[in-house]
Amino acid sequence: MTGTEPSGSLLSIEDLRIDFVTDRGWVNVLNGVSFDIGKNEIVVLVGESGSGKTVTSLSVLGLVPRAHSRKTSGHIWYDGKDLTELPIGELRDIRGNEISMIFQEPMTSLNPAFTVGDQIAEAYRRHRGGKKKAALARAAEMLDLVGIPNAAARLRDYPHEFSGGMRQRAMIAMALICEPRLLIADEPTTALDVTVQAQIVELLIRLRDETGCGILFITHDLGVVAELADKVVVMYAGEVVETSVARDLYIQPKHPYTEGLLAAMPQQGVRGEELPTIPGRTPEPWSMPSGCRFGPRCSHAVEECGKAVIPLSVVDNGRSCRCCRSGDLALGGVR
Amino acid sequence: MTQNQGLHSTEPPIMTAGTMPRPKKPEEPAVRRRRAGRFGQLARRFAGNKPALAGGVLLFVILVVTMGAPLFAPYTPEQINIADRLSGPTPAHWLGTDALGRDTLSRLLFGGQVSLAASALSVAIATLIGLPLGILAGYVGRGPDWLLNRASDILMTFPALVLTIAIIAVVGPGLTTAMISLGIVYSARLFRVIRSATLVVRQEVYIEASISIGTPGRTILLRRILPNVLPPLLIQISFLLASALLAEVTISLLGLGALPPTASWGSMLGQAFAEIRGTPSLAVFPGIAIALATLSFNLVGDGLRDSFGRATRKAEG
Amino acid sequence: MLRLLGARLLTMVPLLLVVSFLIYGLIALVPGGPETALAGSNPTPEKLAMVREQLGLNEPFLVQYWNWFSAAVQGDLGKSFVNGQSVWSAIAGGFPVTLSLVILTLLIAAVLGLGLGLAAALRPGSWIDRTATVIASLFMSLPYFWVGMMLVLVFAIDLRVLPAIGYVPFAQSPTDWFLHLITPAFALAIVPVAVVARQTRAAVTGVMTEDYVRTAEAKGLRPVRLVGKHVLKNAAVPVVTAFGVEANRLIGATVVMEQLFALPGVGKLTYFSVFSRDFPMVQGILLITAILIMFVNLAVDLSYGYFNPKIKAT
Amino acid sequence: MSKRLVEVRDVSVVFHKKAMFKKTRTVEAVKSVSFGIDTGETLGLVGESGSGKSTTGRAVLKLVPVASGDITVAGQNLTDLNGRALRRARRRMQMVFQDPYSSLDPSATVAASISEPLMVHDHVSARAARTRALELIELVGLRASHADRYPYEFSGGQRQRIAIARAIALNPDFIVCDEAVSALDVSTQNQVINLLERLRTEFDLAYLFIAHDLAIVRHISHRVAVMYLGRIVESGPAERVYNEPAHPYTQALLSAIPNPSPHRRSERRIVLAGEVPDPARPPSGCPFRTRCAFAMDICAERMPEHTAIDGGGEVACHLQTSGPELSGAPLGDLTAAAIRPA
Repeated sequence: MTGTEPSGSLLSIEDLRIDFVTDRGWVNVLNGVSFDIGKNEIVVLVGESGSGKTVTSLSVLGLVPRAHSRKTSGHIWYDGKDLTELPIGELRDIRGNEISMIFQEPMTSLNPAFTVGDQIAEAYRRHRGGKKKAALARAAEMLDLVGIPNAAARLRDYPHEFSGGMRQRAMIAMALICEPRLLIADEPTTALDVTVQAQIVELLIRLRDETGCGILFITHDLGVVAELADKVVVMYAGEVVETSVARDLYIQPKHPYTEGLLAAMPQQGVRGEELPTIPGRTPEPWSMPSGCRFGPRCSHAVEECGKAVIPLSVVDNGRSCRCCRSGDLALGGVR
Repeated sequence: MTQNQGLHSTEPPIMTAGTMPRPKKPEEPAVRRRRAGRFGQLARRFAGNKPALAGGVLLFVILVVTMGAPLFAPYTPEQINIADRLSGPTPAHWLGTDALGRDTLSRLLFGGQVSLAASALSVAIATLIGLPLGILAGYVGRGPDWLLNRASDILMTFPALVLTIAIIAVVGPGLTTAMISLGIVYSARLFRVIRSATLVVRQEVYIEASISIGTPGRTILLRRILPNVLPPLLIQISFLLASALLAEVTISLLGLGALPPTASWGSMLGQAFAEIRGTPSLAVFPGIAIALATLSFNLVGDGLRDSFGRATRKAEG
Repeated sequence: MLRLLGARLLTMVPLLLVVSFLIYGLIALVPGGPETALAGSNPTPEKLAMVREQLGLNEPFLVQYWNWFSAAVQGDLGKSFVNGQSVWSAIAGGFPVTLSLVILTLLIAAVLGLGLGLAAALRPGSWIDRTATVIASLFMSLPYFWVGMMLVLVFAIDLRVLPAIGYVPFAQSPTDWFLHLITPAFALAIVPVAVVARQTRAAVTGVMTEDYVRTAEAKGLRPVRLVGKHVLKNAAVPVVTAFGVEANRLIGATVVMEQLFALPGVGKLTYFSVFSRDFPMVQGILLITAILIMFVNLAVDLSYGYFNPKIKAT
Repeated sequence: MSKRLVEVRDVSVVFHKKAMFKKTRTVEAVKSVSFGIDTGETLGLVGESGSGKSTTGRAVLKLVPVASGDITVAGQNLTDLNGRALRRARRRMQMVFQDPYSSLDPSATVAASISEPLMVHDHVSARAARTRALELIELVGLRASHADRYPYEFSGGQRQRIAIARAIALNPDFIVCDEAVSALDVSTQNQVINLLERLRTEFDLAYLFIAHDLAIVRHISHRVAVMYLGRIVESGPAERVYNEPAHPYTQALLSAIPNPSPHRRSERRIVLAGEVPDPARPPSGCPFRTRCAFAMDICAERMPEHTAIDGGGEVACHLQTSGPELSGAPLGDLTAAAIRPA
């Protein structure tokens, strides 16, 4: 298993707070997000709509639009540098080179006006330079690596000539062409069919083993990642509510929200019985409840939960949890 | 925004430069807003948009002063006064007089009636033809769609102005004929907008839902399609009004539309050009009037477009 | 690409047939018949009959049309009612003037419109964006012929730095050619500038929010390449469409502009022919205009295939 | 109970895609599909994109033209119904669509949307329709005060409740749920599933529940049919299909269900190579053969027949019928040896 000593970590997000400007003025969308990603480690960031997981992943590479957002505190440490304070030029040298990213919708994430080969090679030429021909040869190798048959010929295809699964493979090839140390995958399998989803997950595990890059995998589905994750970070309403080594989290969650998410997976339901639900819905950023943000939906809530702000505290064995009752609750994991 | 997301998307749309994180609407909006509805919401957004509001107010003022010309105009538009001819602005004639000594202000107010009514006429004709045919083509598809599309192709092979002038060559000059033919030419443009809006609406799942309920086609057209193609229709109408006004002015300027002694903004400009060396004010004021009226139509159109939001803009194609 | 071009040219043939038929059919609608235009102000029935005979109007309509159309295909558009000049040579004589005016106008529209739109799109919400939006709104609303008059008033009459009216061929003196055309071209360009600027701004800001632009950003591309490559090619389709629509509209607007500025182009010829009820000339002009516009539309359509390979595929 | 309500026999749906200057492409989206649903029963229809499951759901309601085959709902044969007669028949069968953001008219209030079927079929007064709409709104767990709001004011889960209220307004016998919960968050998804289950038992409804998420289908279906490239390849009681899948494709699909339990990490997962072929150019013979680990010569030659199997249901696979050395051998014993991880 993986140790996540700060010294050994590849990327370290520390107390990140981000606000967005909306019709209602500035609202807080990330509230003190902290976690580490170790070298060669797969960290899974889980949350439902509005949890802030995508904003977190985008902020690593500074892809949250600056005009409409502001950071009110926090750091993202990488290689001794704070990515949030790095001049944009230096950040661009890191993007797609040392840290790269793939996205949820393979259908729209490739530019329809250029060939697949051109777009993969472009990342390589941007960071490694050289002739276009050499970059294209390298792109063909990458397509082959991600399992696209007849790679050299398919370089000349346009994205619309690729199927969904192949486009996601092409995105992965593009992301890995400069041998990054960290790959951020934002819901890379959500838009794909189950069998293709399985292929992509297998591919990512294989590539991690072969290239040794760390992976930050963002998802809303705890099921997809059970066999992939080294560490799981659960987010709710802009906050990290629980971090844990994967196995422990599934067997014994510490936060009631994690427990609810695990129980809500349909695989967990008992036929003929009602499926467990979490009542209510995620609060909007402009109407956050005071105290624990999950409090109003929590079946274990006590009076104290509505009062003070609950900190993310270490519970045991490198796990942390944002719940004032984490000491006295015994929650159920997967069966 | 939300409907642009993929089927399984559970995260708000991603932001790149230029987009704003759009919050979902709250579950419990203020109590008084309940009955406001979609058009109430539109009105609120429109009123919150300063340029649009300014355009609306300007349009209102222009309509009031031109339609109330008999009340506001100091003279009748055809009253000749050779003694005072070609005077610049004076206390008696605030905006000066023309070559026959007629009062420019009075002619502007009455001429505005003529020009605005003419543009309204051609847009009304365009709507009467383009709206039903556009919905028909978009909803029924197949044969009628093919035929109507070819017909609009043919109409669109000519610049609107050239075709209108050619029709005038055949049937003779006159504002009404000119505006009717212009209306027919514009109907092709409106047809296209309505047709593509209908195509977009027809693909919507709620239309399929109505079909699956067993709702008759007529009811679907009236209750589901028509209300949802209104936004692009209104937007297009305000822009067409601006174009039609300009076309009226052009045709009258060329002496093919409003004929003397009737004042219209176009005929006034046409006569002014001959005197531009001596009395430039004759050309300046009608031009400003035309520009203000066009501006008000355009601002209202832009305001509607912004208020109806992104989904509508897509439907406009 | 060539196959597509050929196919598109083929579809133009039936359209052209229908359009030409309608153009010729227009004269059948003339009250009293087209012969009234040629027979003088108080024609005797004998005179009218004679003119009918001369013009071949006693033939069945379809035969008349076919005679006209087959001659037109061979480059013979008939003779003017007014001065007996060949319609074809009259149009050919005015064509360079009109073409000069249209091209100069489109150039101004391209440079100013694209520049303004792009500057606004790259800094949405900034003062550049707000200024550009205001300029575009104003330009959209100014009547172009009035702007022409005002420019003449200021630059030709008051300041005397530009010639007021008239035309000098390019071959004779490029400088004078330019000086005579710049005022009408600029006046004609204000609406296209506004339209192109708005389309460019809308298209570029739209493309900037696309997922693939974020992908390109995540690759570490610098802004020049990001916009110059990934954004512009995708934003081009609506902008090119706007150019096509404006080119179409411009051809109409030249009628007024050439009249105001005494430019001996096809626009002025159109105006004169309409006024003098010179039907063969009107027909010829309409036919040539329709063909020109079909080619402009074709060029616009073909460019879509280049800018968006997906369109080509379907 | 257990009265046959819906009978679908040999239904095919063919789409023609026209393109200028190109041959018209013919896609047989659904190929002689047959199934039945009893009163009060849920049939789960699963498959990946391009499998034709949604088209099948629409074909049953005759929302797409049916090329051949017979559809009977509640004793009425829909096959030759058209126009007014078809519209009338639709009061007994309704549909809930996938995307809650587009299945409600944005310009109509919630009450107006829900009353649409009442006004159309029962010609009730506006007032009576409203009273009924208010009842329905509360029945699906919303508040009557929501009636005059517009869809944009609601979350995805709430919109899906409104769509369900509209579907049950006329007390139908049968509802097609087309991916009705797949656009929702995990916790909301379960709320809607529970609502559907409650309504089913309360009103003795039958569902055709179309989904790509096998875990959900398992939870709510009595019987399951698996589609691949326009054909049903396996069907049967849910327990049998999930515990003893007979078709290699069903096995692969089931093994691809994300497994949340870290205890079972060691379990073999079948990762299918490649993707679903283009429906316009399906492979010869068995449609699955191009991705099947057991494909034999005969698979390329003939489409396998539907054969009844032990434990209930049918499967269309040569392994079950004419697989030479396999005949009679249960497929389960083979998997461990024969399946290679990709």
